[in-house]
Amino acid sequence: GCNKQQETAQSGDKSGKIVIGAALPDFDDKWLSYLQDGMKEYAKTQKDVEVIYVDAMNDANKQLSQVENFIQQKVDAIVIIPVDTVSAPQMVEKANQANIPIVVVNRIFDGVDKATAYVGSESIKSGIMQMEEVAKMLGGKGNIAIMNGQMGHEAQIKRTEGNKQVIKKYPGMKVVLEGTAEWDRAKGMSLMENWLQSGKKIDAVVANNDEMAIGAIMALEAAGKLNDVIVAGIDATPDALEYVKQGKLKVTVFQNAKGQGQGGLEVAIKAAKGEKVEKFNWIPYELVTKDNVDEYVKKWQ
Amino acid sequence: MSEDYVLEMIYITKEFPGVKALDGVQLKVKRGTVHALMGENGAGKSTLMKILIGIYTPDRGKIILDGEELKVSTIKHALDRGISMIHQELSPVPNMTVAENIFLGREPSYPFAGWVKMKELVKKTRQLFERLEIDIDPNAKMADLSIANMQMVEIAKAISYHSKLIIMDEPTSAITEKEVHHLFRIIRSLKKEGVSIIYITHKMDELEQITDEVTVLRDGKYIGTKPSHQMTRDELIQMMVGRELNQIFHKPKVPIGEVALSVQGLTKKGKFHDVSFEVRKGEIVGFAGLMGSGRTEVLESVFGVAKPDAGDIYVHGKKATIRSARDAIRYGMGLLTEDRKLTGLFLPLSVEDNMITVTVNQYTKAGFLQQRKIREDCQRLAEQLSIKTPSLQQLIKYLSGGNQQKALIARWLLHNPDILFLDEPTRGIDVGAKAEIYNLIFELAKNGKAIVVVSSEMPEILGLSDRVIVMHEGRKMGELTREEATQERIMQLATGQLIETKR
Amino acid sequence: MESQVSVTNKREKAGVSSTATSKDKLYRFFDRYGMLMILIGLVILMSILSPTFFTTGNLLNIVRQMSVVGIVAIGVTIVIITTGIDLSSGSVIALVSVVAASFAHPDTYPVIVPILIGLGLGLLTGVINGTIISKANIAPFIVTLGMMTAARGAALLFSDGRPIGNLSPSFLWIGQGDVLGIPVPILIFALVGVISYILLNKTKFGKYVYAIGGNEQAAVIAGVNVDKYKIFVYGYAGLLSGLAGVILTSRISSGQPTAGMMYELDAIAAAVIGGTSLAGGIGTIGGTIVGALIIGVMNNGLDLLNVSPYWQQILKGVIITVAVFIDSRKNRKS
Amino acid sequence: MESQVSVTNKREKAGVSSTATSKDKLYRFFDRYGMLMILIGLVILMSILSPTFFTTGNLLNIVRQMSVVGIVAIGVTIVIITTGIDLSSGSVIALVSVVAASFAHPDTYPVIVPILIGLGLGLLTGVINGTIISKANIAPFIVTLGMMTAARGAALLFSDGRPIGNLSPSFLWIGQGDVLGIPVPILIFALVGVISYILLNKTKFGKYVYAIGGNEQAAVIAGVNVDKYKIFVYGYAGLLSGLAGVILTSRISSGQPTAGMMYELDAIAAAVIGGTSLAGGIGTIGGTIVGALIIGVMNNGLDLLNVSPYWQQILKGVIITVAVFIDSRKNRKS
Ligand SMILES: Nc1ncnc2c1ncn2[C@@H]1O[C@H](COP(=O)(O)OP(=O)(O)OP(=O)(O)O)[C@@H](O)[C@H]1O
Ligand SMILES: Nc1ncnc2c1ncn2[C@@H]1O[C@H](COP(=O)(O)OP(=O)(O)OP(=O)(O)O)[C@@H](O)[C@H]1O
Ligand SMILES: [Mg+2]
Ligand SMILES: [Mg+2]
Repeated sequence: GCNKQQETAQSGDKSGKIVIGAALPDFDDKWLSYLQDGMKEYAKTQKDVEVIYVDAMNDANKQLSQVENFIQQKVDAIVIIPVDTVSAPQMVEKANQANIPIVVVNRIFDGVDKATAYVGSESIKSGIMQMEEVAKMLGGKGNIAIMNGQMGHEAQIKRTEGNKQVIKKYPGMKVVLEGTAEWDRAKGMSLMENWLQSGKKIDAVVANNDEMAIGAIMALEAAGKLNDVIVAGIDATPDALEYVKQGKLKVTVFQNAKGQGQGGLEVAIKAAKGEKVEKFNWIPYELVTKDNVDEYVKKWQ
Repeated sequence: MSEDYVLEMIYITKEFPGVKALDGVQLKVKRGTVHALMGENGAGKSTLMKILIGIYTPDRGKIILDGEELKVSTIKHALDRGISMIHQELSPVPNMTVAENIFLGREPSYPFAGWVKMKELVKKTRQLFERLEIDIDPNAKMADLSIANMQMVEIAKAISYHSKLIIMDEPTSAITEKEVHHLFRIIRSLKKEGVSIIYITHKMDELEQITDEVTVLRDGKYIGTKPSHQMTRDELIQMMVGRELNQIFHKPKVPIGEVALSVQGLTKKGKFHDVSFEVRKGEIVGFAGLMGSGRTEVLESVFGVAKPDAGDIYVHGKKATIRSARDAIRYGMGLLTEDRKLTGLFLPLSVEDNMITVTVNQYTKAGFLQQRKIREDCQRLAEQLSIKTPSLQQLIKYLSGGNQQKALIARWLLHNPDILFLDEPTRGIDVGAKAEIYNLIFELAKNGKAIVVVSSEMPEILGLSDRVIVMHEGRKMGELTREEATQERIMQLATGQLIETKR
Repeated sequence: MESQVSVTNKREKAGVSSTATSKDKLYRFFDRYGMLMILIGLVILMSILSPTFFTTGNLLNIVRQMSVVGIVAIGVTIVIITTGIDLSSGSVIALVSVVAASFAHPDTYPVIVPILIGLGLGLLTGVINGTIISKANIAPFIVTLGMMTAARGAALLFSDGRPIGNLSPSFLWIGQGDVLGIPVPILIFALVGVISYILLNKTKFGKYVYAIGGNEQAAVIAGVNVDKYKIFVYGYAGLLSGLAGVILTSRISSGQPTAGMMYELDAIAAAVIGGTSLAGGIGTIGGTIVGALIIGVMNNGLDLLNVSPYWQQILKGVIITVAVFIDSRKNRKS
Repeated sequence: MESQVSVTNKREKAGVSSTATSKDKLYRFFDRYGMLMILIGLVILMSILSPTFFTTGNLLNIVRQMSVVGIVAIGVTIVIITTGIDLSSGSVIALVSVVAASFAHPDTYPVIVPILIGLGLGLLTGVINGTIISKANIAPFIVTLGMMTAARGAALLFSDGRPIGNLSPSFLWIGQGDVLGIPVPILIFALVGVISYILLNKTKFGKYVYAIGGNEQAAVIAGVNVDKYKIFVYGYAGLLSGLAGVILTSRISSGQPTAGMMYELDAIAAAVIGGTSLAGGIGTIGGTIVGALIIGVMNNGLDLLNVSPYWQQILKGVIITVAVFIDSRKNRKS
């Protein structure tokens, strides 16, 4: 809402209200919007807590500016999902210097222990988990096509890295195609269409997220080749679960978005109140296949 | 080679795609003389000069300057070798000052980082203007100047190079009698200093007044060179157009009809004040005045392009509300503007597309254009006005200035307006074409059109008009009948020395 | 007087008639079809490099993939001819995508409803652009940049940042169906091409578009209702963005608030590669289609050749520049 | 003749010099400082809405945040004055960022090395842009679009898509240090502003920039080496992008191949909001700085007010358009 401006204008004052600054990397990202939901739902249950959400649009510089703005505003605590993990330590340090608790969520990095707490898991694990399952389905051999998200994004780098670590372990598996579809379903579809035209034999398409995987599924379906190719995604979005249910998307990885959002905010509020908090709050990844999909469909409801 | 030639251009040939602009042309200019270069529109005069100044490279030919062969590669090179040029098309940088425009490319500066000495720049400009007796503020923005003043700046600029050879490509097409005299005074003093001048013009009388020799081109070919005083006007025209051309002004008697347009008390603050006039069917009314006297603004205000503060307009006796050019066109008016490049031409488009803009909705049937009809009508008009172009699909930017002007006249002729305003209709048009355009104007009058001509050329005003309205500083100073109108009376009114009592 | 006219006439004939030599003709041919030659060259090159490139399936594939951007590019071309620019296309696609999708669930409205809503919404954004640009006289760059930001925000707001799925089969046919083996998006693209060609070349609208781009002031004096036609032009571009949004939504079976990112740049690039001048007054529909196909062939070919994503970007930048460079040779003055 | 001259004199004086009434003066003041007024208005508005807005800390904050885009915008302004455009700035920032960072690890090279490499690389991309634009005579839009794509690809390739961290403290000082309480980026921004102001207003270079933009033909006719100056202009813009890249890298303590995304649009918007005309010939450094600050105040203020990001986008689109609209009123002719 826009007409909240009047109240929020008092964000900096000490009216007993706890103000939390939430620095998110990208509001356009679906998975992150579920994470934000988790925070919002939890915030509703709390009295006298106000959360300010800002969007860095995947720009580390912008995120730094926003953290600086929070510090200017003297918020009571900061929750940050870093745009990238290399520039993050600096933001943590800035918050530390200003004596404002800072909770890092979802993306881990060296030096995260300088932050007040960490909530989440390790990105690379999702790529490993996803690829291990695909390798299992393929019997340890086959031609893999990797569909990258926007090149240079934290999740793209770590997930693909995880994929490749696994592939290296299996001599029978190799990456025959690799391209980027920039997290986008339409682009994933076009990329898959082009790959299909290349005539290369593909046994599995491993995508950095579900949207691209769905695009690949649609292209494969239109070409009548979905049965020959295993498609794997990450995120377990509601859309994707539907495809898992239908047996089209063979693998996805659930990362508890709401859980991370809620956990992050919870820890931040505690820290703001001066209570003691755990340094590492692990929220593990969970593998989703047709066998256990119903369980996850329920989670979104 | 006893003669002392400052410049010899020999066997210059230049071809553009589809056009052989110059075909073995020669030009020899004696030191300290004014050498006229004459020819019809599209004869190749400007092209020859652009070769000399380094804008185009010739396909063939040789240029000898001061006895040395000149291989011009860039304009800067030509400027450095002592050649400067007043270009046919004004080329101001609108947002810079007069002084900056004049010294563009050679600003006085400190060696460090090219730091411009602004004070000196202005001072030098002021000195230049003082020497040439030009009265323009060096600090004025170029865009704020009238066309005539811009032309004076261009003239001053060309002279400021202290060149031994100055090319003047139609320098008087945008200025009035007064400035022309001024220019001639400048030319005479330059001659005394030993400067040679190549002078291009379409105005015959200027030839006798200022030039020493004439070279004539026709269709890109060299026709001949002669001392000016040995050349009769008829002979010159014969050389230019390849045939005889008699009696340029042969104004036929046309019955004058009822009032077609009546303008009452038109006022635009700071521009013109309380201007009233009438134009009748079959009548040609001339507007005379010095530069900036407000004639153009009056036309633009009547035509809905500029917004007047007060005044009424009546068309065929009925009060007309004209808020835009569209309204004016609906009332059966047409306006040929004075600055064809700025407000007339669609440079990237074809000749045909330039001609049909006003009338295109008349060529629409069921939403589609009747292309054959368009082509036929345009072809007919192109022939009638002898527009010289390889085809109607040629882009208009490749036409010579005069032919561009004719295409714009064709635009309005297609519209067939009842009331036609012509602002400097023959600016830059050759004698032959001028005669054709005059005949056309007479023809229009004969067909009962009401015509207003604004012109800074005295012979044109005197030759065309049934009635002459003279303006001075935004006020109508008087109205003269064809019989009353003489050059002297018009000048007296135009300079404000005489005020006629209102009738 | 009589004799004069006849003389003039003769002279005129000499001037107007065909001085065109065969060299000239070759020159004109290249002038007109230079980019097409480059496209053909690119196709030949790709066919040599990749054996699967030159197959009916793949060629249809390329055109289908380009049809969304191609449709947008056609609208953008007309805008650019008037010396304008439209940066909002991609965001409008996203806004249309989520709104149309929300009316396209099975068993709710007939399929025409989301289509008309999509087209109408696109048209509306275009008309808003055009009205502000012409009436308030603000640079098109700024106005459409504003719309780009605002429409993206609206799309995210409307959908709460989430894709909208579960679309009816009849709606999905638009992007996924085919008629006699030819995909529907290609047919729509072709139809838009033909209609736009006619608009631009056979109607007064087209003449006015070129006139406004050629010299706006002159167009005003020639009685062209410049404001009205500008609103038309931006409206048409918006309408085509709306159409592109509907096709895209149907193609990917969901309304996406993040759809169409950067499409405006691809569309403008297609137009400019196809010979449209950003200075206005110059541009053709055929050229733009060729430009779009060049981009499509490049994307597809680089994917087929499995060029790494990093190198793809570098090569795309180079290829576009080189193509325009080769093409620009023809305009060189001696 | 005498009397005539004096008559002209009078008119000329009347036309040009002091007819300025107090109304005129007000008009001129607004003409010059309209956008500044809007900026001040915006600051006042934000100060009322948010008590923390108008504090030294926050104001320094805004300027520091805008300094990267502001520096780029200054280069872009000069490019736009020549009727050009530079879309490559953001990607050049990214390329410079990763390359400079890789030379800025502690205990490797002295700090001057990554700085000079960054500046040199920026300059190089600019010179390439300028050379292709002027010598091959290709539209700046296409050339810099090509560079935008290519430089981003190169940045990703160089860094293998990963951020490059572990930078030396002396390098970090550029983006994070301060002198007498004023952050270094602000000082650099100010310095660039002053130097560019001098270049544009006091030197031949500046005169030629305006002349090329105002009427390229006139510059050619006057013998100005237009090609050379265009290469200078794009080179300078590239140099400033390089500088911005170095500052950014230092500020976020890492070289980022994804840095600078869309900065070119922000930079162009800052220039245009600040009164630079995309038609060329018009624009000032001061105006652009005001334009950049308006964007900065808007970003900061909307974040402070906790406006939801979706609404932020919509509001930004509207604010930019409205600001330019208000400012454009002053140019209205009666
Ligand atoms: N850049 C060009 N491309 C193609 N044709 C051209 C070009 N410049 C000039 N021409 C053609 O060359 C011929 C000579 O033109 P030029 O401008 O030299 O004529 P001109 O004698 O100066 O005429 P005017 O008196 O009308 O100024 C014309 O037919 C013109 O159309
Ligand atoms: N240097 C100048 N600065 C500002 N305004 C000027 C200047 N010169 C002319 N004007 C304005 O522009 C108008 C120009 O007059 P207009 O063009 O209507 O005159 P004209 O009689 O047609 O003269 P011209 O033959 O120069 O076209 C004048 O009314 C004057 O107010
Ligand atoms: Mg000429
Ligand atoms: Mg006039």
